[in-house]
Amino acid sequence: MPLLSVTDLKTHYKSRDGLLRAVDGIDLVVERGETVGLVGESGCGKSTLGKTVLRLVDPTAGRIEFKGEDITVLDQRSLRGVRKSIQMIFQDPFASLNPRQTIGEILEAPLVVHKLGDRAERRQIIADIVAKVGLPPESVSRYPHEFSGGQRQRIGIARALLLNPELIVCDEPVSALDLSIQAQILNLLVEMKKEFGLSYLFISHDLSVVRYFADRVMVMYLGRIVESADNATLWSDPRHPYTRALMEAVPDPARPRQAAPLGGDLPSPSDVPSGCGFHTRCPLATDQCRAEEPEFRAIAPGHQVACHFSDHIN
Amino acid sequence: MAALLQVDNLTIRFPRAEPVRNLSFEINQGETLAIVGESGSGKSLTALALMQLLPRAAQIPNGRIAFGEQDLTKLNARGMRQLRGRDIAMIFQEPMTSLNPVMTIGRQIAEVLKVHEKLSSKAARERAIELLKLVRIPAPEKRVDDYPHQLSGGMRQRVMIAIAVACKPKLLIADEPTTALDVTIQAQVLDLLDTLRRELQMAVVLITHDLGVVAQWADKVVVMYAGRKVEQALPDDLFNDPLHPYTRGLLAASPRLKHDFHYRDGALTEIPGSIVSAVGETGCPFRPRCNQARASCGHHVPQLIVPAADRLVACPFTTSSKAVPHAAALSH
Amino acid sequence: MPALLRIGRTLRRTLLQAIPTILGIVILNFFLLQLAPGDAADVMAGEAGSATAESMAALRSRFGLDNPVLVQLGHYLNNLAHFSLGFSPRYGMPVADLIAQRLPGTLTLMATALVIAILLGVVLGSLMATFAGRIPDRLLSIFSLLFYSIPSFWIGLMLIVFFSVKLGWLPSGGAGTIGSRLTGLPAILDKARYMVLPATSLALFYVAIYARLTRASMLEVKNQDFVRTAYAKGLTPFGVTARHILRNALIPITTMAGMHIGGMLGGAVVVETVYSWPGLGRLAFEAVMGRDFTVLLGILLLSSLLVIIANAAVDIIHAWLDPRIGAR
Amino acid sequence: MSTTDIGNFNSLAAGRQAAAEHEVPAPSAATDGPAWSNMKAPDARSQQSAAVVITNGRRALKVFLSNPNALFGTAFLCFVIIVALIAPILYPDDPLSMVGRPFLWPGQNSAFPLGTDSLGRDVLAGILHGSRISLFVGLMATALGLTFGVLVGSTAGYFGGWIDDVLVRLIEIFQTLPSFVLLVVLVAIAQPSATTVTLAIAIISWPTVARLTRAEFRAIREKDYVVAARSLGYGHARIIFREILPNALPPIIVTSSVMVATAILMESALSFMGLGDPNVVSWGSMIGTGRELVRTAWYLTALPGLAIVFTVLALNLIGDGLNDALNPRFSQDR
Repeated sequence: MPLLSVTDLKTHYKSRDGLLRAVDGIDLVVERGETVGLVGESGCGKSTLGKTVLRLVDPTAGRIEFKGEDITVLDQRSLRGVRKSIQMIFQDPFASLNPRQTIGEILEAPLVVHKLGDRAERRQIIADIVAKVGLPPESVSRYPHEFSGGQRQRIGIARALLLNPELIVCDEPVSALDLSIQAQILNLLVEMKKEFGLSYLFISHDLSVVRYFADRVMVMYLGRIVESADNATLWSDPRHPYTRALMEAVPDPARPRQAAPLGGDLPSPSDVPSGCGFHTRCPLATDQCRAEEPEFRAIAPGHQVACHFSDHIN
Repeated sequence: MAALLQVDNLTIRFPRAEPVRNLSFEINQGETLAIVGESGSGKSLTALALMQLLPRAAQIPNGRIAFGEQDLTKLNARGMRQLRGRDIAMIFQEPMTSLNPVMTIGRQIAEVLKVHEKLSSKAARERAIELLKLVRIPAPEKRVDDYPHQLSGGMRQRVMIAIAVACKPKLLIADEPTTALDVTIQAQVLDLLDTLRRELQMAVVLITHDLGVVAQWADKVVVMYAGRKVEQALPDDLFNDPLHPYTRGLLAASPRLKHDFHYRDGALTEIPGSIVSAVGETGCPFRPRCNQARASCGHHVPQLIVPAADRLVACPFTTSSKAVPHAAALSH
Repeated sequence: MPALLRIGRTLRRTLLQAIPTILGIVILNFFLLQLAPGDAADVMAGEAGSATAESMAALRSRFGLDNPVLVQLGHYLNNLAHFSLGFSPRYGMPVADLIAQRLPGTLTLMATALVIAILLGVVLGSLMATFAGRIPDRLLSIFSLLFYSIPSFWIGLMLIVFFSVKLGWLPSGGAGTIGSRLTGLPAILDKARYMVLPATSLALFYVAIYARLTRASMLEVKNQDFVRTAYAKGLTPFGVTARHILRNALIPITTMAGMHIGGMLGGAVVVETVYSWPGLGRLAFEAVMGRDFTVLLGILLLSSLLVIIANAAVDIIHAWLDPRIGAR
Repeated sequence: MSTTDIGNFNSLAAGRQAAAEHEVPAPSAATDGPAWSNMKAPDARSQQSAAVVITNGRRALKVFLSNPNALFGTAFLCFVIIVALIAPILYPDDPLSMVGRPFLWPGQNSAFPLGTDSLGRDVLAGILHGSRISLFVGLMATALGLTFGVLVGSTAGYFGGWIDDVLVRLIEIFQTLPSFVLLVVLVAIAQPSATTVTLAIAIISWPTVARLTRAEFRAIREKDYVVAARSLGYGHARIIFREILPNALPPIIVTSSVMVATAILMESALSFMGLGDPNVVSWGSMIGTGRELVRTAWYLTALPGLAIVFTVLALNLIGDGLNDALNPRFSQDR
């Protein structure tokens, strides 16, 4: 049984422009000990997907099974048990810590809420975790604004680890950080994964970070997964034109400059094009793409693509 | 040929700090100079200093910004206004907030033409449509009457570029022009900038934190750390043989530059600590984070030395070599 | 999108939203009327000097005061639907007529005060923002705070003492010279003389509000990225302020101005009392003295309507200023 | 003007101390990340607003205490409070009773330094006793209005949905009714007394607080640290009172000082119109009685008015000082 299994998940919002299909029919599996990378551009719904998995946003349809239990039907009270096991790390280390609480208070609250340990035990747990993420012990009596971005992200990681979760949803955990700090945080996440046997759902817009960090990668476009494969396969043999374009768009010192791989803008998620959502920007689009929605199908074991012409690519 | 812009020993001082110190660089006509650095390196302040748009609290106690015959630091407000938007133009990081939300984009483009070329409203509007076409905005005749909120981020940045190039400036300063944009849009915008640079024979100062962008779009690179220039090189030299320990560390820490390197293969190389540790440092600002620091590094700020042609580095202990372990991962 | 379309949409939305508010206010009004001790019959009986139980009952049934509450609410709503706010026994005329007589006076006073307040406030606020942190700003800040702290009725009385009693320049009360047969410009000037003091008293508080608001709003806008873009184009500081800052800064000011209409009406009540200005405020004061609750509630209801209309007007201005409103 | 570099610039000073303290114990990987980070579009803004929100109490107090206007306001308010407390000791007699010759001008008779009114009542005694009702009504009405407003506003802002719709409708109704007219109607109907005046002022002042609180709650509810709290399974009460409310408080505190000032102005206006508590002397009622004689004995109007002006000014100065201390938005411009 996979740790997390998401089936045909849809999260739609009502917005002023009409129905916003942030997540529009997604299947996703995270196995134990696995890091699944979710890559996409802004507005593709990857953050909403992450929040829906945690039930921070209620899904419109679909199932989210955590260790076999459908958590979409749980009420807030029953969710508490699950909340211990799924945690989240946020993008913005400046917004994700309450500015009016000390680090000690921030870290103690989850233990109090879940009634773990007495005062002394809690203090010990906090001291341990603070040391583990590489912060000095006196940090607990300080306020978030006394820390730098990288340190705050460490605090965020400590908070996520406190309750011994099994799955952590990382929502762009390093994209707000400077390059020299990124490496520190990525290394810490890897270390923690090894130490606690964690699984990650790692959301990012940065392909190179995902390439380093993920075991399996899913590429998202306009609320849907367009390609899913294990890390090595995806990079060596991308089969969706969008995946290819994304890779080519990343400027890389190792290869000469090319023309921009894609023209046009992302369509609005509240006005999704007919047929294949990508057809408005796709260099290969035909009438079939405009009319028919491609099926998300396996082209090799563990490699799925939603494109009519995936066989012609490469 | 004299450089188009020559910055000598530029220092920017705030009441309690000096975020840019003794910075020198020059840029020739038609050239792209990249200034790369992390946040806090002073690169954005440098850009604002070139425009003389620093916040009121900031001073330039010494240094010279020579643009042609003029020293911008000595120019009066009126003289500077005549340069801004006409000879030196700037685009900013935030296309979302850099345009006036209650004015049509056409009028915002026309405004700069009216100020500098004294065009009539009608003529300025015609030119605005042409400029929208130039920056490849589809249906410019219709778009000219749009408000910024009706455009996507990429489009807005194109409008910003249209405003910047409206008077065919000699120098364009682009402060993190694509940081707020998606990667596929980033490629479009950088392409556009480069095409315009060639067509209009502009010099471009490209300020960025993205090493990939630097490698592909710059003719010359200045690496800044904590307000100082630590290295200057041609992009190929910089990426193949970085000299300053900071540059080396950055390249080694970047997952983008390490192909096929996966977390199962080992940890990324870290630069310990952060730029904050440079505050109050007497010697080399990078010393607290440097893995090659020696006692003498704390005594005084290292001078820029010339290790090879077209190169400058502010570290006396560096040697050009492929033997440095960091660099090994890069050459493949 | 053309401004007209934006305005149309905004107006429709505003009016739709106003309906439940009006209903709520009407019902609240009705229950307040029920809560009022005694009723019109009591008052009339009291004024007549003596009344028998029979005549009281007759009065009550004549005014429908003996019906169950819900029936009375029905009557009340029915009356409102016919634009009737009830009958004031005290004045011997329908409340609606009474209010209609007084409304123009109040509206003139408010409009004058509002114009003074906004003009002066925006000018002062712009000055304060321009000199933010320097001496002119500090001085004006203190002054505006002082204006903000002075009760309008008191400054009204002090102005009377100074300008009417001591200097004899301006009349101390009323709306025009009684019995004067002036026409044309002299008539307007005569009215204006009577208007100066009350409008100033009423405006002072709001001058302070708008000045502070303009200052804050302009400083906020000044720090935004597009202002830097404007400077980068080579515009003069004046050009930047006039073309980019002011319009953006006016957006929050209009919102707040809409919220102050109701407050200004309340201020008018007090100021009119001071200057014997023949407006709603005076009427309210007299109604309080006579415990004439029908009139009071009529004023309350009508002034609420006035606020709603004013808000709609503000929304229109807002939509005109800000293209993002009512977009898409 | 805000660029990332400059926006981050303030943190430089803060970072300096942090760095100095950190250098000795932890020079390793555990030391500082950047005090500023180069952020993508939306975050650069949240970073800046975060920098704005962060004010620890001690710093705020320091800013407040270094503001001469605010200190003057505080001192004067303390003075008024002391006066209100000791008025019954200084003038144990009813200030409404006749004690001397009528129409003594201030300074005419040293027994009555501020003179007497048309009925020979001591003006000074009246002003001193008047401070009691002003402060009582001001503080109590604010406390009530604040409590109710915060409750309604936080409920509406936190829960959203239909609860929000209903409560917003209610707030809107109260904000549409011209507040002073409503106040007059309420007091007239309920018969004037200190209690009804207080209640009525509370009734007309809560919507402002509710609106403000709601806006704050709606903004803070979307912040990542609240999302984090939800993801950790915190209950509603904990999120409302521990996570959101402390961060929503600064503007509410600022508003409350202005509310006291407004309540005092309202009370005086009511008393002036003859709708105050008839059994106690108040500044407004003194002006009301003095009004008829304004042509001859204007000091009867001027003196209690000055008492109002200075008290309200003191409160507004405090409000301004609190605003600067707690919301250092424009501190660089000041």
